Amino acid sequence: MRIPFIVGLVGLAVLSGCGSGTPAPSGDSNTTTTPSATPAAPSGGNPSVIKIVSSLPHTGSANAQIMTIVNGIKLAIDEVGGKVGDFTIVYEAWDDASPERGQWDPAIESANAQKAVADPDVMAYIGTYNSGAAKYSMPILNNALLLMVSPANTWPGLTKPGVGEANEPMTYRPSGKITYYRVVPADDIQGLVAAQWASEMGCKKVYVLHDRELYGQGIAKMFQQASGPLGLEILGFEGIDPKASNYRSLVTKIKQSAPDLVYFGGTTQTNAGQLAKDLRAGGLAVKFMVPDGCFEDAFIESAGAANLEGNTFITFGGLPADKLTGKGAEYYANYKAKYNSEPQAYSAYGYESARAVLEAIRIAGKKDRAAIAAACGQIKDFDGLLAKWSFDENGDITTKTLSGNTVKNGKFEFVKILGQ
Amino acid sequence: MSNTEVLLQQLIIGLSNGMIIALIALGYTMVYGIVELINFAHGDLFMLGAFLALTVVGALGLDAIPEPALLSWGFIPLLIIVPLFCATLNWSIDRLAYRPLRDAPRLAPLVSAIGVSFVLINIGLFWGGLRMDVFNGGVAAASPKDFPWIVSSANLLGPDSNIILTWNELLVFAITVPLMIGLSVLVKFTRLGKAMRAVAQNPTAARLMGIDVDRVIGATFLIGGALAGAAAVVYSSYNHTIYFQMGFRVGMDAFTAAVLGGIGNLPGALVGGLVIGVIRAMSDQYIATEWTNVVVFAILIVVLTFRPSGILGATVREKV
Amino acid sequence: MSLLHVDDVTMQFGGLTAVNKVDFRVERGQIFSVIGPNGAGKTTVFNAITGVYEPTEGIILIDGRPGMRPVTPRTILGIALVGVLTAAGFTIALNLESMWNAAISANYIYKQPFAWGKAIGDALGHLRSAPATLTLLPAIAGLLIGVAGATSVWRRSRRSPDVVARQGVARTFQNPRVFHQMTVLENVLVGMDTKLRTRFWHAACRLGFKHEHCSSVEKAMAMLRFVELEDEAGAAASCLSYGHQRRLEIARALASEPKLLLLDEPAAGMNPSESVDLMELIRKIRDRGIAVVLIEHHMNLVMGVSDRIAVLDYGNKIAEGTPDEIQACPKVRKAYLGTDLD
Amino acid sequence: MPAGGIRRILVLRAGWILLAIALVLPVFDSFLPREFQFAGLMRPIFILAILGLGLNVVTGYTGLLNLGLAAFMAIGAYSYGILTCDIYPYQLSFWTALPLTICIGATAGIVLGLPTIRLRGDYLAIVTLGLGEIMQDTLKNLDGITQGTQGINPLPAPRLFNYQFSPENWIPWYYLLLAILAVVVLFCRNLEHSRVGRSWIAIREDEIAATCMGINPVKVKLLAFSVGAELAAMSGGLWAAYLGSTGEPGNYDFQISIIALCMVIIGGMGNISGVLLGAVVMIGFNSILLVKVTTILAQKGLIDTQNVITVPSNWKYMVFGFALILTMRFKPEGLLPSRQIKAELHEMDEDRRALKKKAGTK
Amino acid sequence: MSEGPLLSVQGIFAGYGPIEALKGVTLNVQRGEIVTLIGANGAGKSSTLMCICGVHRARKGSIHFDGEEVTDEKPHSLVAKGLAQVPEGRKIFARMTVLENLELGAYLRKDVAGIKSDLDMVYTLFPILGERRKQLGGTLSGGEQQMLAIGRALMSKPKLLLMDEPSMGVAPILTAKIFDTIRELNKQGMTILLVEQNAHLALKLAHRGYVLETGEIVLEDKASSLLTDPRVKEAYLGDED
Repeated sequence: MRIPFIVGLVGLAVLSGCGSGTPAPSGDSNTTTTPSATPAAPSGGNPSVIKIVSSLPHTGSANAQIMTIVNGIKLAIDEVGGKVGDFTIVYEAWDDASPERGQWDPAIESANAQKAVADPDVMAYIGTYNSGAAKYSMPILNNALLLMVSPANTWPGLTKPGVGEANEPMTYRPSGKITYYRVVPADDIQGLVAAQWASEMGCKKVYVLHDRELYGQGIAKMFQQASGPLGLEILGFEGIDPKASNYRSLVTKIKQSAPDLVYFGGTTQTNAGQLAKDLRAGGLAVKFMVPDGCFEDAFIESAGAANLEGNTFITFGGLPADKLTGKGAEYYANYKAKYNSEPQAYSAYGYESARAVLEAIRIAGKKDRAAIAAACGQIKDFDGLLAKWSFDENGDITTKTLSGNTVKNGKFEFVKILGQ
Repeated sequence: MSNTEVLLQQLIIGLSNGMIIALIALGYTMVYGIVELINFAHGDLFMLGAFLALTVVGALGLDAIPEPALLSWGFIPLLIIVPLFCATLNWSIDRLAYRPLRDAPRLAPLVSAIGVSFVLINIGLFWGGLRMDVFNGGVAAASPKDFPWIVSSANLLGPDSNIILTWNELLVFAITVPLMIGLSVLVKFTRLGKAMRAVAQNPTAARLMGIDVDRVIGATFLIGGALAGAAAVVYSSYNHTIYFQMGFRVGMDAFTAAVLGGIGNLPGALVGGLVIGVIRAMSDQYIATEWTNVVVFAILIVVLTFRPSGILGATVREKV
Repeated sequence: MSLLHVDDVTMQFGGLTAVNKVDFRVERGQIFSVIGPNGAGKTTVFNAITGVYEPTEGIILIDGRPGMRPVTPRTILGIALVGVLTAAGFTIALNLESMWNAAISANYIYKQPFAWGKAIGDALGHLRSAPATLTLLPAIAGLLIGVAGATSVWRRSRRSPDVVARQGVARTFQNPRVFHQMTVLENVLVGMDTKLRTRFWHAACRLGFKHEHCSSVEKAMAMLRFVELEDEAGAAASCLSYGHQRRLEIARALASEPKLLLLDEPAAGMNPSESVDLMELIRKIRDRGIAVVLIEHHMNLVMGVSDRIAVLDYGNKIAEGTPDEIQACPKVRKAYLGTDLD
Repeated sequence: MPAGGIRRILVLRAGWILLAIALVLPVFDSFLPREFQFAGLMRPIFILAILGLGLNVVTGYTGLLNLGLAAFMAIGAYSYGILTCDIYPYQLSFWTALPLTICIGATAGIVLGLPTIRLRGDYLAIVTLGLGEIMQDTLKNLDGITQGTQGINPLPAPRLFNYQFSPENWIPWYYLLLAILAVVVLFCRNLEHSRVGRSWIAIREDEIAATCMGINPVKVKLLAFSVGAELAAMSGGLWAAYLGSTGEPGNYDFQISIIALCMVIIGGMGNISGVLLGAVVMIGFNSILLVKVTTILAQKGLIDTQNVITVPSNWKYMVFGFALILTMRFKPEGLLPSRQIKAELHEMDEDRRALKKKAGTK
Repeated sequence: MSEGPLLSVQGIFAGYGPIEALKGVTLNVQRGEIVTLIGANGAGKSSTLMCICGVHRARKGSIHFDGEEVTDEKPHSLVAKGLAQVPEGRKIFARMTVLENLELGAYLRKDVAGIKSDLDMVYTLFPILGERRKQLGGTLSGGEQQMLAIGRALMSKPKLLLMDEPSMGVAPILTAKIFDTIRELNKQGMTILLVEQNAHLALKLAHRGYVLETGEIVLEDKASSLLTDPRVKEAYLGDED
């Protein structure tokens, strides 16, 4: 009785590695790889197949958003018929979240990066969703000169020197080459634009809150830094507990200092909805501004449309899907036709990053990691969703189009284009 | 706002939050008192109660009422259905996951409770994916859900008052206080209450008195579950946001309250809950929001240094 | 000086007096019995002697010393140290971030050499210039909480059985309390704990560990032989019968080489012939120079083995004397033995 | 009883069997088709097994329920990060920083244990649980020191003689971590069979009886608590070195403590081989099996993005939860029988050897 | 009501884990008699009682009570059928008052008047309990607790009273009093199964006796015969006289 049980469980754990299915084409074992300054890409694989993988958190709270990003990527690949030149493009969506985290997991993200490096067919890595996750995979992928394009990372330090920590971004580029690109404007731009917008609306005194997460705290700091020169008075800068059941005490404290606007650097998942509600319930009828982490339907759902109506402002590093023109409008129509649903905010960036990858493969014209990564940097005046864009010397997209949105009748409503 | 007004307002907020915490803490403390199990699943049971409450609100169309009356009639079905559901669920969990482990090593039911907690969290996730309007068609299953106002949010002290006191706060007290009194009466004076105390003190002797111990423990889980259900209704209508992972934090606050007051002690749970609620409010106001959790636990540690059995807990003298 | 002094000891539990002004003395090498009806407070007296309970009033001296941690300069120093450390901890905790900024962030330039001296100076300078609310206030609060907390914690653990045990008092329990998950041999080795010198790192790295281990195992085996349990040495203690568990408890207690051994109803659950063996064992223990205090209901055993007997009733000592005196005492006969001793 | 022999070997020699399997695993693994290779994923198991062994000292041996072990892991990771990262002036190497990390962990264990260690069972549980939660808050709030949610990176990988470990090549990592784990196992085993381990177990079994034998319960518990903290800090430091980053403070949350607790209890309380097996089962299940299943299902296209129920990763909690419940239902004392069974088999090898030696000399 | 013994135990086996505590115990108790079960500690006396009252489950064998098979019944239904036990070590609810303890004895009864009169009966039997009815059970002395335990068992109006070591740890003077009470109860018609360490006292009191050794009944006879049986004398009575 005892033995079969133990053996069974151990067997289960062992078998987990074996799984079932057809064996993949065999190649050299990666056990022979020797570490050296120059990357040694694993050889083998199928010469006519190029694999693109994405590493995004499929579990947990961001799931709905992620699914539309994956759909966006698939849409871009389908549009080229799954082929670039002679190469067949294969796409795999990897998950970098774990069940016990409920969000991205550092161990899994770095395992994903290592897995991608070890697979000779993988030529591009789309991800990550969270800037924190990118910090794990970037050095690993960079060392292998594997192209990485992020549809959602906004932490400025990932690409821009002098904004983040002292050792950023060099620390993510052990090979010295740039292999990481992103198709979204970074938070320093969004923070600045948000502060400008607040000032334009006539606000003088601002209370800044953040969720003490990488994204939220970062953007709140950018907002704070931009406020000074614009003459906005910062009444307070405080981190909230995203798991608290309500913020009424905090709202009472804010009320005492009588601000014109409350800025919250945070996301739907870090309780932006609850904060909005408590501001209203606490009788604080001020403007409430949030960044693009809240630019998803879930924000309105969780805050209750009535609590946001009219005095909530959301900045977003792009245009809402239905405001797109040209190439963007085409994407929007195709997406709706194919998936029979509305894309969420970041879906367009999933689509855009996949297109950037395909373009890089086209320019390189061969199945070679270093060549493809270098080719991506050469993308210039690309016909993007918003406008023509290029990658700058840091790997950042050149478009700086942001939109200001508000909530009307329970839906996001586009107000104006910011930062132009 | 004057400083006195701020203090008063924070007291109101702290006591309301504390009452809700206390209501959940009662569930912990009752179960702990009788089977010495930290019921990790209790917070998640509470979470499912909140999801059921939202489902009922959706099914009854309560969310469609634009400006709710003083006390919406919808409250009554909520207060019946949700506790009933939580009580049944809690009882079933005990029956299936804990009862077989009564004679097992002490930590086995604890791990089982953690397992149950995971299962409940997962059910909560799926529940959030229900294709109902209140769940927004289930597209974003994991996102926080808005719980509509079913009680008037008008300020009872008049629209110009700086201090806000609404039916929501009063309702917290109006539901919690009678429940606590009722519970004390039940434990002190009824036949079931006596049986519960007997089982807590000496299960074997209780058995020899003709008390069906399993049934009494089941009844304790039933009552604890019902309290969690009531707390879920009160919490949802007071805070208006529910999400599938909220059980852990709320449960931890409640368990801290139970320990602070002295675990196994019913008035202790109330005192612990109120103390924690008020400390939270005061720390938010006078220290800093980001340090509030640290302040709460620092105070817990200091209190336990001086009173190792909690504020109202009796010193247990081990029989040698 | 007697080995054990129990002077006017009173124990109260929540208003109920379990033991009321009990006093007796036990001399070296004596077998002393405490008898009395259940609930008369015999076990409570044992618990007071061994430090499990703290007597409400009265003095207990073992070899002339009270069975609790003494207030030494070290204790006071320790409490003061905790206070000072808490004060320092509070102050530093409140200023940690700004001190770090002043010392490290301000002085360290990425990948440049770092001036440690200046950094420390800056940190202290920062602390000196900080407002009193951030330095003095937490320091005073920390000192108060630290000293009060340490005193409260120390006071609670002042009278602890381990202090008494280290003074040479060992005991057994009314219901045998052996360590079930250990082997019989390990149980005895636990009893020897106070005599062993192995330190943590020695144990972890097995430095000079073998020698002591072997000699202690040898001693433990001798103890087991003494109580005739050596055949069970490798068995799990939980597998022993009730009577064997009692003997194991005695072996474990003897392993600590006590001056005084307290036996709490050692014959409970034994039949008359086993009781006779036990009587023999108790005498053998006495012959090793160990004084024995006995709680027992088996009158034959008590009368046969004791040098002196004290009788408790409702927490009061009603008589003390030799077995013959006790049997003759009318008060005892009335309260305890019953008028016809059959 | 023919199965008795096998059972006996399994019980008594489980540690050696596991070690032998672990040594040859990379070789075996290299024969598997690439997409089914898993030995590289074993490294987190080694690191978390150290955490499990730490908890085994606190909870398994001494019986103190510590639900906040993640706090000490965080202390370890951040100490290692601050001591090694080049944005701080310390910049120590792996081999200096790791022992320092361990010392910091042990000190933290003593400081935090001092006021709380006397609390009885479940009070200690809630205090440690709270500790685990506020440690995340503290690390986030002190962002001037810890970089808050940025995490400290990059952290240098160890260098052994002239060999530089790197994330791309997992084999040296595998053996390094295996070697460290083996040392920790040896350390725990030595303690278990010494005076120290005996006093821990005695305190767990019967605190009053143990104290009456002269064991100072506070000292003994505090020692166990700080050894647990020390091992947790060690695993935190290794974790940070392995990932090259401390990660966010939020990564060291209750889930980590729970996984450690489940390892200890599912494996078998107070039994080193049990904890190792528990680590293999828990982490293997969690980070290898579930991940592989999800990938396979995703490849088969069985995922409907619009329906929460059809996404396999959404079932992870459910599977995990039921696995815990069912294991407790059918093997409440853990997968590997504990010391108790060993004792019943009359095989406390340590004492027995000593006994034999005595018999020989006489 | 059926004829035959009130309680009949047929060849029960029981144990804890691998240890077999009972190996085929068979005994009968007729209405109105006092039967005693004597034996050394660990012989299985308490295990037998625990099996009879359903707290412990028998692996094999059958138990009949009042003509009904009750082998697999739960303790509470056995109490309802008229079986009460005075457990070893008394097992008083220490943090409840004497009155509450007695009320719990009548937990399954619904007849308010009957409970009232039985309460008076217990108070007359043990006047000290009446005096201390508001006191917490834990504050009573050992002998008083034993009385409370007996009183509590009587409150369920049992047909058969199982008593486990009523003399254990009680002063000799109180032992005599308690045994007098048992005799008195029996005279009023109560059937009693008494498990006792003190074989001498027990055999003097009982009508019949069984001797239990390592889980088996080795002797069964009239109590008076057992008292003079040389084997019993040697093993259990020793030099008591």
